[in-house]
Amino acid sequence: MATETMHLDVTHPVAIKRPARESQFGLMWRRFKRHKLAVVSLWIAALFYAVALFAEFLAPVDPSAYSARYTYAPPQGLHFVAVNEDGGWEFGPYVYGYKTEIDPVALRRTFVIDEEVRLPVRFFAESKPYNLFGFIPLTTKFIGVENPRDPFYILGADRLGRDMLSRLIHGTRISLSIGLAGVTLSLFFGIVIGGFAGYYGGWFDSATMRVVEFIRSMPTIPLWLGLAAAMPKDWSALQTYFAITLILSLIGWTELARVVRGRFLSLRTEDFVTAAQLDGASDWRIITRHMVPSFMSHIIAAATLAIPGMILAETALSFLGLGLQAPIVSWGTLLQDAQNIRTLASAPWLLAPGVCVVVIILAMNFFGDGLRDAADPHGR
Amino acid sequence: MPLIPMDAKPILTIKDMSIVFSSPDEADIEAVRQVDLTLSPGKTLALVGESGCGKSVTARSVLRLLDRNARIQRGSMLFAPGDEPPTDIAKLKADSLPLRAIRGREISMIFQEPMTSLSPVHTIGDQIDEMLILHERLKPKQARERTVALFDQVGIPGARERADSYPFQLSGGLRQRAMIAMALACAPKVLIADEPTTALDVTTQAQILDLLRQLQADFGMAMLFITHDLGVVAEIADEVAVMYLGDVVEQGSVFDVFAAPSHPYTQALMSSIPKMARKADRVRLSPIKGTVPAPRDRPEGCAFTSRCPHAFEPCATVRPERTALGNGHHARCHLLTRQPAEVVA
Amino acid sequence: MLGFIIRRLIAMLLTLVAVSIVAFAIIQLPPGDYLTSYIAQLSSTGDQVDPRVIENLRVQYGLGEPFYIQYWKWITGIVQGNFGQSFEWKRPVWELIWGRLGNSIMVEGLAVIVMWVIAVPIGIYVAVRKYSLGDYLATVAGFIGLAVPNFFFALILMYLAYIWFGTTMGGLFSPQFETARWSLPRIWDFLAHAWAPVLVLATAGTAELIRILRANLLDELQKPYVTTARAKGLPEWKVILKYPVRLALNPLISTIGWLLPALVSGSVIVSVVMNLPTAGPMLLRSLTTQDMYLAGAIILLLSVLTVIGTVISDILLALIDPRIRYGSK
Amino acid sequence: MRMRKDNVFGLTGAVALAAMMLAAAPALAQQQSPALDELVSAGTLPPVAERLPVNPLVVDGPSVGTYGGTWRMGMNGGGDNGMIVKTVAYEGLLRYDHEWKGVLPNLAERWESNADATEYTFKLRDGVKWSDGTPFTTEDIAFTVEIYNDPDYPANSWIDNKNNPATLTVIDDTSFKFTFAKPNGMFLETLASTDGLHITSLQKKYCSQFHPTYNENAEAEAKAAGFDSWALYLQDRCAWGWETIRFSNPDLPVLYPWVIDQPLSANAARVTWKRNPYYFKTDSAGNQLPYIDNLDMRVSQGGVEELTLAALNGEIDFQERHIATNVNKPLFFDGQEAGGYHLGEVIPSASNTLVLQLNLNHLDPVKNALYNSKDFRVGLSHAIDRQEIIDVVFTGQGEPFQVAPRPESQFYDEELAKQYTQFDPDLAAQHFEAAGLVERNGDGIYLMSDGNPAKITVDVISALRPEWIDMLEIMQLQLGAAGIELELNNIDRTLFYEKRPAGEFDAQIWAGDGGIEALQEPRYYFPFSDESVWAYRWAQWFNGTRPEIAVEPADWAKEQMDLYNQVRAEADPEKRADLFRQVLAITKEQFPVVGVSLMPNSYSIVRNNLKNVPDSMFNAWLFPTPAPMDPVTWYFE
Repeated sequence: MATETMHLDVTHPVAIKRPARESQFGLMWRRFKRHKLAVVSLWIAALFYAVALFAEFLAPVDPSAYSARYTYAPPQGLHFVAVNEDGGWEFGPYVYGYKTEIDPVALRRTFVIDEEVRLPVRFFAESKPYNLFGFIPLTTKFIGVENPRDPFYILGADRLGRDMLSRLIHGTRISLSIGLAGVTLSLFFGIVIGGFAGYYGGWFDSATMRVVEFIRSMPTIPLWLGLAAAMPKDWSALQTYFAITLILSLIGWTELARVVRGRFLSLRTEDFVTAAQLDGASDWRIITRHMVPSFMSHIIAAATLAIPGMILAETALSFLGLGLQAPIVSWGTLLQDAQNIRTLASAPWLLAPGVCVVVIILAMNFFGDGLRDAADPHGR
Repeated sequence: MPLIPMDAKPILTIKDMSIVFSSPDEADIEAVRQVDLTLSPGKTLALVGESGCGKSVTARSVLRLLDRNARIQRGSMLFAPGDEPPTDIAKLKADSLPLRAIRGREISMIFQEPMTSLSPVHTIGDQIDEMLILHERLKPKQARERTVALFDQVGIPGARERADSYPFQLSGGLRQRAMIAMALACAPKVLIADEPTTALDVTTQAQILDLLRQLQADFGMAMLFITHDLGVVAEIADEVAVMYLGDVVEQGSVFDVFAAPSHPYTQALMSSIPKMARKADRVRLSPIKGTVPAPRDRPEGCAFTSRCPHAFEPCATVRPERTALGNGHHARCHLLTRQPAEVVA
Repeated sequence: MLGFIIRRLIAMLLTLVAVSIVAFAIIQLPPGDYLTSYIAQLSSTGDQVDPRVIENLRVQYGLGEPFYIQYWKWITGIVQGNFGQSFEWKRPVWELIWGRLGNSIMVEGLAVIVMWVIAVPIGIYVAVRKYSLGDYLATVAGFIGLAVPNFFFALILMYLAYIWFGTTMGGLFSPQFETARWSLPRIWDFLAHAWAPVLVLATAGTAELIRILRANLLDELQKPYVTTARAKGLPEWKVILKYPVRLALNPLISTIGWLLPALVSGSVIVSVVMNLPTAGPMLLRSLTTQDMYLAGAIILLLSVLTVIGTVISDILLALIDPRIRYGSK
Repeated sequence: MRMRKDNVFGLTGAVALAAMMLAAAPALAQQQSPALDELVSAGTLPPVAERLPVNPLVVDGPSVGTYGGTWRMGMNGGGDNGMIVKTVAYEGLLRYDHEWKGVLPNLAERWESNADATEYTFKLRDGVKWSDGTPFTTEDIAFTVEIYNDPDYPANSWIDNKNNPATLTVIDDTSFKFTFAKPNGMFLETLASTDGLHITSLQKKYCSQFHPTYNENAEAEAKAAGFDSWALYLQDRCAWGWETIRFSNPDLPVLYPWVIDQPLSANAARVTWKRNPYYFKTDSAGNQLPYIDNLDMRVSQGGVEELTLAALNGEIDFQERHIATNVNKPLFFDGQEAGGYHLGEVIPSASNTLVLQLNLNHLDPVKNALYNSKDFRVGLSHAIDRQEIIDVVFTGQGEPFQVAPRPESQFYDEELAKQYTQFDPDLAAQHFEAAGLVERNGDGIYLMSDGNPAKITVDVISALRPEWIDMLEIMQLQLGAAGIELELNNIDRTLFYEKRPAGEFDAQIWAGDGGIEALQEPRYYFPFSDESVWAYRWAQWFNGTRPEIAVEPADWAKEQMDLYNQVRAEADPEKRADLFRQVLAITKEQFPVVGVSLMPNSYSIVRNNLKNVPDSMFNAWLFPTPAPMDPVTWYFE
């Protein structure tokens, strides 16, 4: 009797699979949209990257433009609505002026926001000519005071009277691009090495995994310190920047390699891979055309989650004086400037880069989490 | 009140039960609608249907093991052991003491995949002892003795040593035997077997079915047997209920239903079973055309409309009534109450 | 089980050899050696250094020999318990670092404990009450803990302590307990000082642990054996604690291994800011002065600690998880 | 500790003071700290009269102090030996007066020299004892000279200076003579400065046991102690002058006012000192100095923030080092009342905040010619808006200034200090033209004679003085507008020094040392030492140190060297000053380096209950503040 059984389940014809990529991403996107926080985070992250991209346009002034009169000037804020003398309402962006005094004994300037003086602010204000991306000549900035001689410090000024907002915007470019470049490099190493290990298995796999375990068991900061200390000291700022990125990714690839390897191991035995192998497709083709697309979403999620670590690492290294150094403007170097008690006590607005770090890392984490959930609703 | 005339008083009566799944961003889905089932001591009710038809959900709802997003929207589950007034399980709180007193002790359950249904990091004995300690208030030593005895009873060789094994150290058949031993530990009045043989190979499957039958004879419990395998139904069940997309489309004694399937879905199921015949006489099996629609695409009316060869005008919009066909045989089909003006092919 | 431990220990030894080579390579990487930075330091105070003296020092310190010879001398010395001399302090390295390492281990060990004590209940709660208000709060708090750079947190904590309580945080002991022997009051004094750095160190890790535990537990909660346990009639808390939590903790135990390197790294920065006499600041200084045997020993020992931590967590895992113990998949 | 002290001085202080005055009045008997009374009565320490020299050095503060208390301060990292030099270790044969003008007797009671400044005879104070009670005699001096000349002992000082070796002649137990091959007119100043500490740093009795000449088992004992050779063991136990590890050995006998209690070590969280019962100074009332019983130096682990907070919190009694930064001043100013301290004035010895030293010995002929053009340097100077830098970076503190002796110095010359300091782009352009810079590229940068843009890569160590980067960033913009490109190269200290002999760097940045001690530190006035980075190869020629890279200097520099050699040979301070003014006159004419602004005064944190602290003091490495201001006479009220 039992031999006659017929299972109902297998009788349904399987719907023809649409190309794995599209359906997977479409599905992923739909699931992703359900995470409100992740969607908001995506927008925040996108905003930050847009700021990084258009730094020259968005920064009101040159990040190195100093002013003796406005050292440690507090933030003016940006106001939109004002009550004029007649008690009527006026609209339009403006900032307040400053009243300043120099205290030669205590060696400082004291600022009072002068609400009597309103300095009108313009969007798409005219500026000195500059090059966007280094080659598009422009004479318009996103925002600026009507009279360029007036002080304009929405987020306050640093010890040299440099505009914190502009420095922050330019720092965003460096810090975020380090994260992105580092992750891209890590991703490259991770996919190639982890992919080969997972695909071929055997001794190469165990050797790779030993190396990964080994690198992961090294405490990172000493490793960074050693490598950073080993960098030729006469390298230019730009070379240092690339070297730091490389150092960060030298350690970052291991995590991604593990993820990729794990996926490869489980995919290797999947039917569609076997089918492709039976079709006589080359290993390279199988890896790039069949396997990688099928878990690209996981990789993207893992990569997104790796970016915050990179950003944090850059700030930490710069903080210890081993990463980027002035005059390069990054969140790390800005924080290095702000890491004294004086700043905490009297110029807390210099901690704005710290806030940015927190915000972008929160956003990237939520975004990455959402992506991961969307890519794999049950797994991790 | 028994719907089917029975020798014994029913022990569990499910009446008009609907189960709804809700999700934060989609409309609620009624996974089980208006189900009536009755379990009697010493009898086996088989619940048959394809994956996703709601049979497991129904079974789990008896022990209130459904996920947090599922709720019993209407209906009752009256559990009436002995002479005490019946308890409506549907009204009990999910983690309440009365419910926990029923779980495992009065009603217990066997699951499909014994490998994953047993904790991999606890010994099998430990997982069974626990129940005895909990419900029978035995000392750990006594509980272990009982476990070993149970192992003997379910035919696990070397029972004492096996009790100290981990699930992954046993074969699939032994694991399922252990699972059965666990379910029977407190001599429950109702046993729910959720596809207990699906994951096993054919020989083992037969052994397990024999064992279950044997144990039912020994313990006299009522059994709710979930399966998608009509062969298994014929082998073990007294009564059968066929489910399709949340509806019990037909129910009755195994004999009646197999002899005279009244719902087009049951008919289709029957015709998909291969018959023993010589090679030359064999006919092609006729698979059911189409695929099971997603629950959210289920029509207002009869769920089977989209695949039914006899579907006609009211099917898609009006839900067929539960129609008695005598001798406790019921079906939900418009064909039983009205004549189609014109068969829509 | 014994075979497993032996295999693991052999692998550990091989890893340690590799670690020692890398550690030595790292301290050899920077151009120049201790003497060049020493000369630079002397010159800046206006001293002129006699080349004869430098030559003598180079010989005394064994500098200028090929890499493999220096490494061989170093590693054979270490095997015999001699970590070499610190150039700057002219003392045997071991004498300099054991106290520091002890402090590092205490602070980091305490951080691990705090992380677990905080993370496990919260992790269980947020997994069981998925998408509840508590889940969101814990997630957001956890992410903030993850996102605030350690040094930043330490600095703010110190300043707030000064503003609010008028105390200067920093160090691990009060002056009177600095050199005292261990006693109950000294332990109390240590705890009174260590809570802040431990808190700073533990925040990021706690967030990470909560995330891992939550994800693991969510996975496990969906497993059929949980339903089985419920079907037995066990109370919900017991169902969760005995079964899914037990399994969800397993991968967490294996995280001890790689939590340690992260903690060690974090403690370098926190120690610099909060003035803790741990191995971190000493490493930083020895790297900048190119006091290579000192730097090498610290890097080596920190890595060894990590490797040992990994091995311990592996063995622990095998002990509590029969699947690993009996070699099942 | 503090609690107890408060009680003592709050209630019983007056009584104690009165008792002390009574005791002191009748016989002017010598007094000691009550902290030592017990030791003396127990017999472990001889009475104070036996511990003091026959003729103690009498040093008076403005008021007679009371004994006791702990002076709390902070060190930055374990390698901060400078802190100790500046507070404890300044005990040489001679010492400076408070005004940093002349030298005073210290361990040497008196001295004389011959007319051509080649022979100096000293008489040691009779009966001075090391901290272990052993007498300090010429034997120790002789031993020190011997050890310093031993190549296995890596110390460098005037004692074993190859250019002008010193020969020691021991006359008797307390008298000896140094004879120099060449005249050494500034030897007394050297002895009074930090460099003078070498000669009094080693005790023969203790240190000879580590040297094989005196102890044939020295090598074996070193091995037993875990050292690879006797030399390393000797270096460890008896480190030279002020080397860091010298303060790690509590057994090393010293002549300091305080001796090590908790030694400096790589692990130390604090370094503490207790009074030296054998210290050789008293006040005129006969009280053995110092007044303060203990020193407590907390060791921060590489960050000064903790120290800053401690100072604000009143946990620092006196300190200038590390924490008195420009940036922190408002913070400390505001915190005075809460922290119970006030700010004292500290006058730096450096003349200038930033010295731009173009490499006049550049190996690239084009740059060499350009940098050697005085017009180019004058043009650079005029292109810098110094007032703006002062306003931005120093909040208006200081004034435009060249690298020249400070106004406090006897060599101050307003013309030297102020020439070419006015900001005048047109004038700058004229000078650039005179230097051969006419053509400009698209960015407005002048082209040098080889057609390359005039770009100066400036090496700077920002870790040393953070404001250098700030100043250079401003100068970069100012000079850029004037047609000269400045590239900042922020590098590590080691590399900074390594680049010098190579001769291919464009320019390096340092502070303007020699603003007060111009005579001893004339590195910017003529190619004097390795620190004369602007003419490194000329300096090699002058000193004969690295003949392989030495270059014969320009005639004007040779003339300066000649004059300075005369300065060295001249024993008469007046004549020396006249000769040095001639050196400075040539400096003024040649204008070798470009300065920015006068180094503004710094400040110190002084607890209000710490008495006898001078309101104002100089600060330099050679004048190791506050030690020359006699902190042994400071006391807590």
